[in-house]
Amino acid sequence: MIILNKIISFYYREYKLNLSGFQDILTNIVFFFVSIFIFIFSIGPEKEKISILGIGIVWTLLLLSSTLSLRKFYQDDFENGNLLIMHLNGFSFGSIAILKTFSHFLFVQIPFLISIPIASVLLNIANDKLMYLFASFALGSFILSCLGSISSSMNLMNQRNFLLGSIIVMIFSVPIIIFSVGIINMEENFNSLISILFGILLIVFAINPWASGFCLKLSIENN
Amino acid sequence: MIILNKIISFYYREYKLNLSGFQDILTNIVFFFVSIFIFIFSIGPEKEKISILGIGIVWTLLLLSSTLSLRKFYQDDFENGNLLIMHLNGFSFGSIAILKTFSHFLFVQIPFLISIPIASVLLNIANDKLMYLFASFALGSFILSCLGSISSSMNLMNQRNFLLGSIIVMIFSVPIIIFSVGIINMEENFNSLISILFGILLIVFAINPWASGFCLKLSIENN
Amino acid sequence: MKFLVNPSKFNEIADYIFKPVLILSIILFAIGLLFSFYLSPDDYQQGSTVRIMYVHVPSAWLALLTYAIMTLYSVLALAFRLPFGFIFNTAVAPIGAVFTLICIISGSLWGKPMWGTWWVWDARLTSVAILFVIYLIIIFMNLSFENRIIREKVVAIFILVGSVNLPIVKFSVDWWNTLHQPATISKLSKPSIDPSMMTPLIIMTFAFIMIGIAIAILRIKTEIISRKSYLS
Amino acid sequence: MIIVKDLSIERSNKKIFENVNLSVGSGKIILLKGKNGSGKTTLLKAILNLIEPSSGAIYWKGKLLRRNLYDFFSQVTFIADKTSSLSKLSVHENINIWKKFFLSNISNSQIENILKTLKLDIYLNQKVNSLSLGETKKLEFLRLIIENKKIWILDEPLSNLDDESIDLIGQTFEDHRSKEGSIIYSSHQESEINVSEEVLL
Amino acid sequence: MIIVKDLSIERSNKKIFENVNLSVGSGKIILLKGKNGSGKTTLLKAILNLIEPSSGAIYWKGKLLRRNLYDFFSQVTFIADKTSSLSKLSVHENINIWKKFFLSNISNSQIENILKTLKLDIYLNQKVNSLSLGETKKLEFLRLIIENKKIWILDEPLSNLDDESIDLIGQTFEDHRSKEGSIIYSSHQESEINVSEEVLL
Ligand code: HEM
Ligand SMILES: Nc1ncnc2c1ncn2[C@@H]1O[C@H](COP(=O)(O)OP(=O)(O)OP(=O)(O)O)[C@@H](O)[C@H]1O
Ligand SMILES: Nc1ncnc2c1ncn2[C@@H]1O[C@H](COP(=O)(O)OP(=O)(O)OP(=O)(O)O)[C@@H](O)[C@H]1O
Ligand SMILES: [Mg+2]
Ligand SMILES: [Mg+2]
Repeated sequence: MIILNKIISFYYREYKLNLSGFQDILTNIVFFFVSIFIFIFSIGPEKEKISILGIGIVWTLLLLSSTLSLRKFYQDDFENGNLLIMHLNGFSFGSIAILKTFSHFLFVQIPFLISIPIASVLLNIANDKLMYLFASFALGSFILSCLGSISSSMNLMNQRNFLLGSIIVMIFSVPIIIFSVGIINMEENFNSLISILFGILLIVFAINPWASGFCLKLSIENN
Repeated sequence: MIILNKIISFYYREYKLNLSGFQDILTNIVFFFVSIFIFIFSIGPEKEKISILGIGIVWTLLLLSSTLSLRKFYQDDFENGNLLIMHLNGFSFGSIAILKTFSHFLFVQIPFLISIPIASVLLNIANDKLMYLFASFALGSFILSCLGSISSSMNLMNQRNFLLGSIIVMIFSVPIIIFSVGIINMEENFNSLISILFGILLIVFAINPWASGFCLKLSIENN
Repeated sequence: MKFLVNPSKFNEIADYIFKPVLILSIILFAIGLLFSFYLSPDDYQQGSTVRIMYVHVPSAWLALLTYAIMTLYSVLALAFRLPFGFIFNTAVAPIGAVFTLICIISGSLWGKPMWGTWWVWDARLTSVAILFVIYLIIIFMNLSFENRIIREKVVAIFILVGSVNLPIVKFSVDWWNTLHQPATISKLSKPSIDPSMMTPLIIMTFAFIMIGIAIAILRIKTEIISRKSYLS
Repeated sequence: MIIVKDLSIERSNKKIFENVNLSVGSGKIILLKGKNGSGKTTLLKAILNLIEPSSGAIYWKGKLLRRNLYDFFSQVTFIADKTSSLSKLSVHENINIWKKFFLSNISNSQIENILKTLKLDIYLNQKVNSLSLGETKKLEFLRLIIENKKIWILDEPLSNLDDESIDLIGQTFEDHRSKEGSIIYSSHQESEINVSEEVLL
Repeated sequence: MIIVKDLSIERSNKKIFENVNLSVGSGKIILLKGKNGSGKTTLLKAILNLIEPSSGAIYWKGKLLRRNLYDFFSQVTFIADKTSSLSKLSVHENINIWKKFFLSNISNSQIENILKTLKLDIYLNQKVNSLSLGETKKLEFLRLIIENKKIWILDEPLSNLDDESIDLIGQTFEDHRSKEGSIIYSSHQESEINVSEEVLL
């Protein structure tokens, strides 16, 4: 029960923080829609063209905007010492990583998930594809959150080169993108592709607490 | 002469901060290319598709990179007190805004500008469009830098009523991007569109020192 | 063979072989260039652009080979705790990146007359581009991480993960039906290439290898020295 | 309860201190003194298991601290030399976050009392970044009360405070001591706090 | 040279202080004292024209400060209560940036001497974020030397320092006074610095 309470307390804090940074969430979403407009304008108004490209566009923008928020992942809490306070309050570095990953998923990815239906209207994505898009995105975005956790904890030690972390995430997410977009375009293979994606998710999810926790520990030691 | 020296000293500092070396500029460029990869993977490799989207991709990435770097615009210098030190060293808030805007243009946008020719090979953008892309990009990216300056200085005040600052600016940038993309797609109108863009640039450039300077002053007073 | 894993042994051997390797590479280069420009025939389809092959193919092979060796050394360093692996990887990554870049540039130069475009998004070209980015990430990580002990482990793990890309580069032409030339020279059975083209190709390949080794020796030695000063 | 035995610490191959011995029993207040850079902060961090000692060991309740870490953490509050309150939120919001985060069962009236004695009650709705430096520091002390743990580890708690506030902190320390709590803190300042032991680094 | 006349300051409709009078002549060292929140930092910032006074005025060389601002700035160095060195860069890099940024003509050997007396010379290649708190503070003082201005405005320069360093700062103050420089600083600590005037807020 205490553990559950602690987890709830953790998320209460995250919630307060993220809401005071509510504009960041909004900025992400607005970025998402503005870019969709850019694409529509550069493609021209023909419906078929748009709907062919729609899914690819949604996926890339999702990836890019989650890299946008990487800096918030640990950096702020690290700099004002709150990461340490969390640790001293009984959260091992690994569990901090897991909780933070879920929090990123919750406060950064879920808003996107919610805005997908609207985006799909703009992009003329067929209704029957929407479900596949949702499924692949739910899995894929969680993988991205895990990768984001790993790379931004690595960046706490690196500190100089902020973009490097984003690049690493992006390189690793190439296969995810390929599979996810594949899911939607080749519906026959849906099951096998989704299970590959799920496999990747499990691997990344298992690695995440170790890798991120290790980096968090090291960077707090050296601060 | 002293003024020139001061400006040079300002940029020396910016250079040292933004780039702990040449590798950081390179990282920016690599980031740009990796994002292009991501787009292509999610869209699929067919030539025609890519060349339709090419210009949209370049512009989205531009928008993304300026949003990505907004936090660096004033936030860091504000928090560690260096904005104040600059001011006390004889730079009025308005001139800080102008210099910072140029610095953002120089260290964030120019690397993109340089890599556009290579990107256009990858994205299959026709050679004759390249020139238009360049022209619109040079103007547009500078406008984005000015807008970025305004929005991130607003964000320093972090008062509730300015919560929407960055979003308003993003919405502002929509017409600019539409014009710029339009320039390239409708070549006949090149001259008139580029002069509209230039007009916007002049307006934004003139507003920037006032707006940003005012916000900077207010937020330093209240800190 | 101890010199392949032991820094001080490496230094000894390197002092011996550096000059011969350098001289050999210059000679091989001279002969190779001579062959590829004057002593080999034009291709009946491709005309004289075929001569790009003598740069393109060796650099492609070496780009892959370098990464493969780096993977090997990562395993040695991580699993068998041989720090020389880290030294080797730090020193050699830029060399691999340069080979990859040469491969890409020469390939594009070749592609323009052959395919009518500098670049297509087929599987091989894409995977080579990714290989290049992986090399760059390794270099950037080496430059920007502060804590060396962590850095080299992280980089080694990254190299291991990135090695997934190698078979994709190598076999993409067989797995997917792409524009790029399938294996004609490196086929396990009989190569389907004319011997008159084979000779300069082999010579150039050796020239590339020798140059690679020479630069690698220099870089590994400086890396060893910089670590020594760090420790003392 | 905490025993530090022959602790030596190196960072980047540079010795920071050697063979420090220390024991923190209940009801004890221990003051770390030493020049700038003598390793006070480092020692406190080592006690929190954040820095690997190059030799020596730290024990908690007779066992190696490392083996018993979360039990130790559940009894410790640490205040670093930088404040941790969130500067963009108000005092009130910060307190609320702390209360929830530490699952605190301190009543609101208790907190109000303390805010009053610390003279922070008038700033409840002010953003932390508009507080004065000393006020931010005082706010940080609220965590000691909210967390309500037995061991306090404080890095330079007295700097930037006026004499009156230092006296208040001194009283709080006495209170805590009388409840069998223990405190280890570092300081450069002379103060009237009655310490059980001074350790010079 | 600086004359503060009947200065009152309000923030968010709350009076912080009223009718403060002060004059800073050359060769003067002025110490601001007062409780936490009494407005020391606010006064210093008002002198730097960063805060609009609600009544009263500040004069510089007989003219209203506001009208003569950049002339004033060209003679002032301000050290705030937080350090401004860039934590991700090394001590050396920070010094270089300052030297270029302030167009300083201080020679390298002079800087080395000062680093040596401040005992910072061994940390030249260390990142600022791995320095101890006091060391970061001492590093900040280097700006006084590098900027080489006549008026120093310092907010709590003595906190977090050991006695030895405080003595060193005291000497530096004396040196500066003897060169007709003037200093206005705030502090909570007693020290042996020989001040010309104490102002209680
Ligand atoms: C930028 C574009 C190109 C890239 C990145 C590239 C990459 C590569 C790579 C990595 C290899 C080595 C593969 C192996 O070891 O099996 C290779 C081999 C080869 N490439 Fe390219 N290539 C490019 C363009 C071209 C073009 C335009 C041609 C000719 C039309 C060409 C012809 C060849 C040939 C003949 C081989 C030897 C194949 C063998 O026998 O293994 N390449 N290329
Ligand atoms: N990662 C590191 N590498 C090298 N030296 C370090 C590192 N971290 C800290 N140090 C050095 O260790 C010494 C001790 O630092 P510490 O912060 O413990 O001092 P302190 O006693 O708390 O000083 P202060 O009174 O100034 O706070 C300092 O000289 C600091 O420069
Ligand atoms: N924007 C603001 N709105 C309301 N009150 C403010 C604002 N900014 C500062 N204050 C209040 O003004 C008072 C004076 O603050 P100041 O920082 O000048 O105090 P100080 O004398 O420097 O104190 P310390 O010794 O703690 O540094 C504080 O009580 C602070 O809460
Ligand atoms: Mg300390
Ligand atoms: Mg103050």
